[in-house]
Amino acid sequence: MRPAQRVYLREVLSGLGLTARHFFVNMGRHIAHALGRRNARGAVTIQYPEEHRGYSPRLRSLHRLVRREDGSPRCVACMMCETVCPAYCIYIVAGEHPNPEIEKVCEAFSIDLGKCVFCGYCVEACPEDAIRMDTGILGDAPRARARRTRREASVSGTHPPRPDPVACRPPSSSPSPPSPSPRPSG
Amino acid sequence: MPGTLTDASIAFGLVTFVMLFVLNLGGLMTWIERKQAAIMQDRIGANRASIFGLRLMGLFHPLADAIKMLTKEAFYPARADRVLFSLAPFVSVFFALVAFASIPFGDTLSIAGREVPLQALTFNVGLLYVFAMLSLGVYGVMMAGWSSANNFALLGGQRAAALMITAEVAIGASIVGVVMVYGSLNLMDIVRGQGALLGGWLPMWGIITQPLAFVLFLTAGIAATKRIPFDMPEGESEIIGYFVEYSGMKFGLFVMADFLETVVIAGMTVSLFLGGWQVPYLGREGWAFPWGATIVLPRLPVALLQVAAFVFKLVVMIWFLMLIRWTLPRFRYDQAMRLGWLGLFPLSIANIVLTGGALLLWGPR
Amino acid sequence: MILLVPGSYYTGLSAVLFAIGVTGVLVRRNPLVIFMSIEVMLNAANLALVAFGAQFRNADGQVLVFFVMTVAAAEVAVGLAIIVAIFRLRPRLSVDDLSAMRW
Amino acid sequence: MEFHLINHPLDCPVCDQAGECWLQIYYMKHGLYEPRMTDDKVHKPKAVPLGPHVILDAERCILCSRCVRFCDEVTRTGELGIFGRGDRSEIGLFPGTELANKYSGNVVDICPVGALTDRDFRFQVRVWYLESQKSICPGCARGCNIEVHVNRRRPHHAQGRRVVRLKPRFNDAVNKWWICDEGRYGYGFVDDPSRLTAPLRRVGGKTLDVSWTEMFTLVADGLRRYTADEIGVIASPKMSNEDLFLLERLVDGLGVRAVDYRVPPAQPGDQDDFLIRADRNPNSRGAELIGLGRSDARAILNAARDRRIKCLWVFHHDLLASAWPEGEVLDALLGAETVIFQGTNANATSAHAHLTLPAAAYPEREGTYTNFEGRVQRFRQAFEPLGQALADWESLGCLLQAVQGAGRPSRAEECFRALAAAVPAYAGLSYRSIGDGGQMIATGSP
Amino acid sequence: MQTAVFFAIAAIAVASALGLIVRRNPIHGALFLVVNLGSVAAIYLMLNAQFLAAAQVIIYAGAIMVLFVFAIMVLIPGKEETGPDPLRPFRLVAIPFGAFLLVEILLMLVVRPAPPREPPGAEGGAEAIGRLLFTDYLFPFELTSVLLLAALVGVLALAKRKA
Repeated sequence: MRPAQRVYLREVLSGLGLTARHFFVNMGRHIAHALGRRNARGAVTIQYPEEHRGYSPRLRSLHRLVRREDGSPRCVACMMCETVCPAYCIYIVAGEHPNPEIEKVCEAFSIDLGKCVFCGYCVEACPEDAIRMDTGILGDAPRARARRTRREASVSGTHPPRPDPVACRPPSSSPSPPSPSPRPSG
Repeated sequence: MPGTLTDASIAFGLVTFVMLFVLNLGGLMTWIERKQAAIMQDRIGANRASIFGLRLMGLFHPLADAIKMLTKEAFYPARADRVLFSLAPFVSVFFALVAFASIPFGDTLSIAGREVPLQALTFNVGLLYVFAMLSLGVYGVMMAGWSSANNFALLGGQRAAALMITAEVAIGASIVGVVMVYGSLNLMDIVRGQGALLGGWLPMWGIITQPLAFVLFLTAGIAATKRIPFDMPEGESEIIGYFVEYSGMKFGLFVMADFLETVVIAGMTVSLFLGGWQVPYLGREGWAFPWGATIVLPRLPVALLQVAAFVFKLVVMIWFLMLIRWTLPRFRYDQAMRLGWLGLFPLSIANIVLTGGALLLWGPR
Repeated sequence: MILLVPGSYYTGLSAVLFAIGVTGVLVRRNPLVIFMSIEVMLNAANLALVAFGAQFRNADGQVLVFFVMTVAAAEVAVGLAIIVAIFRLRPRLSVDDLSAMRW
Repeated sequence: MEFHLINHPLDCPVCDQAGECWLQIYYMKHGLYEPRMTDDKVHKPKAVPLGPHVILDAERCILCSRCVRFCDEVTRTGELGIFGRGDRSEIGLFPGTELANKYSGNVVDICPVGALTDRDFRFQVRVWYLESQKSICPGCARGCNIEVHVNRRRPHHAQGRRVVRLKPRFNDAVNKWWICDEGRYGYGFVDDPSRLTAPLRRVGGKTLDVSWTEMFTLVADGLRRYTADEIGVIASPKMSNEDLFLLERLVDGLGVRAVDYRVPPAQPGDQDDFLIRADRNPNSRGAELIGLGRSDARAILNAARDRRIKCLWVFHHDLLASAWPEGEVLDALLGAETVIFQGTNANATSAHAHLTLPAAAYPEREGTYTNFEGRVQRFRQAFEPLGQALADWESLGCLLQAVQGAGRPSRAEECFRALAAAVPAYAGLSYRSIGDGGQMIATGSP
Repeated sequence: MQTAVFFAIAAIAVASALGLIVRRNPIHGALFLVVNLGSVAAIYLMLNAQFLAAAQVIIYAGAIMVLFVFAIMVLIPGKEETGPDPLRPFRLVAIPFGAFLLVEILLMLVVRPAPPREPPGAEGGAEAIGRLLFTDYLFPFELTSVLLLAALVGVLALAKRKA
């Protein structure tokens, strides 16, 4: 180490200069902002509940259950997604289909979005391509989302749901959340 | 005895003024610290506390902090020495608070027919007084560290003690130069001495006559207040320190003491090196600029200007201390000790020798 | 400042403090406490010096006190170093155990 | 392998056998993952009910004919056969029959693929969510060795049942590979809503929840309040050896003479020469050996009717559903000053009890049963008891402590050790020597 | 007024000195001693010895006692004065002895009364002491520095671990 470095004073001063410059520049911007120049930002902070950072167009955060041509869900209640789910947020109740060719259907399929980590494993695990993740925003406002952590991204089967022990029955009226980019399900 | 009564009320007024000024400044410093750090780091800083939707740039956060601390549980560790444990934060705050008393914030002012020096405590060894009070602050820390019955707290207390001794030796040695130049231990005299002009145009502030002492004093002063970069006694990433076991308002008092000590160090620096309440070229009768122009002012505006100058300098100094606090990383303990004993102390001694030589060559006598 | 309190009060206080210091030295076993009691005695002496100095309008007493303080500082430094060095090696903190130098 | 898979549907995710399917295992091991067969698969009937318990999926069948042989050789009922030829062959019922024999569930176990599935278990839980524990069927005096399959991690499956199925466990000396359907589907009471979950006290018309500590003092005070002759105990052969032994100690210490365990069922059970025994209780032999048959249960009830017995303590039995006239029993229950009921589920008798002590069901605890031949077999705990229910030996141990100040056993094994030391028939037995297969008691003892 | 203040401070001084020798815990003792030193400093102030008061606080309370407290903290855990004291009777003799000493000194003070008051003369500030220190007492002053140096070297020698 050079003796000049050991004294440390020059480094201290240059560091102070750097932080002081930041201080004054940001202070100026804050003042300009307060005086009405809206595009002057003294901070990179996003004031979260009031401001939002836009979601990436590549974000896949909205679960969607795919349907067959006749409108029934493709899910066969194989529980692969439930098994692979690292957050234990998928709840499926299986039931029998009157058509022996189809045999097994899900009577209730719910995802606890409060627990979901959006890893996408369920999409990969599904052998029937019955679950996908789409672009879209989870909840309109985060506070609203916090209030109903159990928002169901679910579909009711063709059967009327039978009473099940866990309160994860799908809303029988709204069959599926509106998916922003409707794709041909096939 | 109306005279005594006037004296008493003047003294009471001065003490109250200083007390309120220092306390409020100390309280505000939590806000200053947050906001300044935020602005330096491209952030906005705490601004969420609101009263009826009114946020005022986060000015209510100190209030919210106080409410939180006052309503927290008063916790005592199982094997703690309860008396010392409760006493420690008060000792810390007390000495930090009284230290400011002897720092002058203005020239004399004539009130009710007498010349009143604008300082809470007129004391002819005022400098030593401030110094002594600062050095007593260490007892609060050591009591806290010892009475918590916690090894980390004890270690923090010991580190604090060692650090403060180190820093005080350096402070003591570095202010000797200033004392030699201005020839007094009375802070009022020292400040008054800085009003003289060097070569007819340069105000004879301590920073000009004693530049080395200024750097040494500032460094040692920061060390004495245990603030970053000298916060090993409370280094939160390693030992947390003497107040590990404290919670609620007792903890708050330690933080408060920290801020108050910062104010005191800033006040000392301003008084010793930045001309105190002096405004350049402003004398008792008004401005007398070196190029001959004069502006005559009555006594009261002059005194107010001087007080304003002192407050302004103090605030700038606090800003500067904060800047240091948010710029430099923490020293390692041995580095701080090395700096204190092998850096600051010998340099202070050298400064004394240099000053002595300079005074012999160009001195007044 | 005029002395409003009779000088003998100060010397009396000094005497009391000195006696307490002596008692402390004799009664206590902990060398650190004994040391501190000695400090009390030194202080009492200092107080007497300052009081006499004030009585005789003379700063010499204060200079003497200044020297005493310096000596006390040196004494404490050395003494504490000795005590720490000894009691690093011993389980108990008592002057009665320090008989190694008796013969 | 390839031939097997020509017509076998590749719907493992849907198939209930997935996870315990031999075809799947071999496929994953030797797998020919790219099928060379391009023709369409032959479609056969799916989801055909064969009987009350079994459903057939002919597509998945690999025609191993194990089920046919089972019906021919083990049950000798012969309902099943293979019909059709070539790749159209399929398993089927002979006309006019259905697979309704008493052992029909076993064909599901022996089916290597998912062709035969269990109606009770079908689509309830995926098998990889299950845990299993060795146990003993409490359905009759045979004491068939079983495995209890438990679903603990996915409570929303199988309607929240914890026990989702029972599987036979091989024991050459007792049940070979089989169990009867009655035993196989007899686990319903474990997760039934009628389970008792908290100690209850009935005062007047009101039922109060009390804590176990309060309950123990209440029972102990109750027992102490009466003389030995005023107390009647009807133990149950559904209790394990450990429970019965502690009860015997308690009763012995109090000097109670009116103790019995025999309560005849309303309908006498049928019996065959294969597994099923008429005695539908797992531990009658144990109760007899430990010596709880001191008196006659009917006589105890009569004494209660005559107000000679004032404190009646009933274990598990529903006396009102027994072979005895309902009026007499009711009279006895109403006549006794204090009726204590201890059992797993609420029933008509427990409704008359003043003090109700919830007991843990057999998968919730461990213990031993002695079957009709005198074989001591061990069952183990598969999961925690429901609510505050305690195993009988635990609550009896606490009562022993409360009444007699004796030390309380902390494990079932401790009780059994004391039992082996005290009762000659059990001499030399220990949990270790019983192991998984059971051990006969010392011969020559009563 | 001044007398009342004097008695208040004197009471604090005596009480804290007693606290030092009575309290078993040396940390408490040390803190009592700090209080004692502080009150003595206050008395210096009353005697118009402002420089000494400040020096007393800085040197005694600020440095020496910190050293004490430091040493106690390092040494003390589990080493308080506990257990039976074999020399207890001898120690208790010290109390009457101390009392006797007190009486003796006070008697001397009474026998030799204080001289009459004179008008205020020399100032107790730093200037007077400095003047004396660097003129009449220059040699002792330099000697003190030698003493401090010797102490410094000695302490270092004691504190340094054997190599």
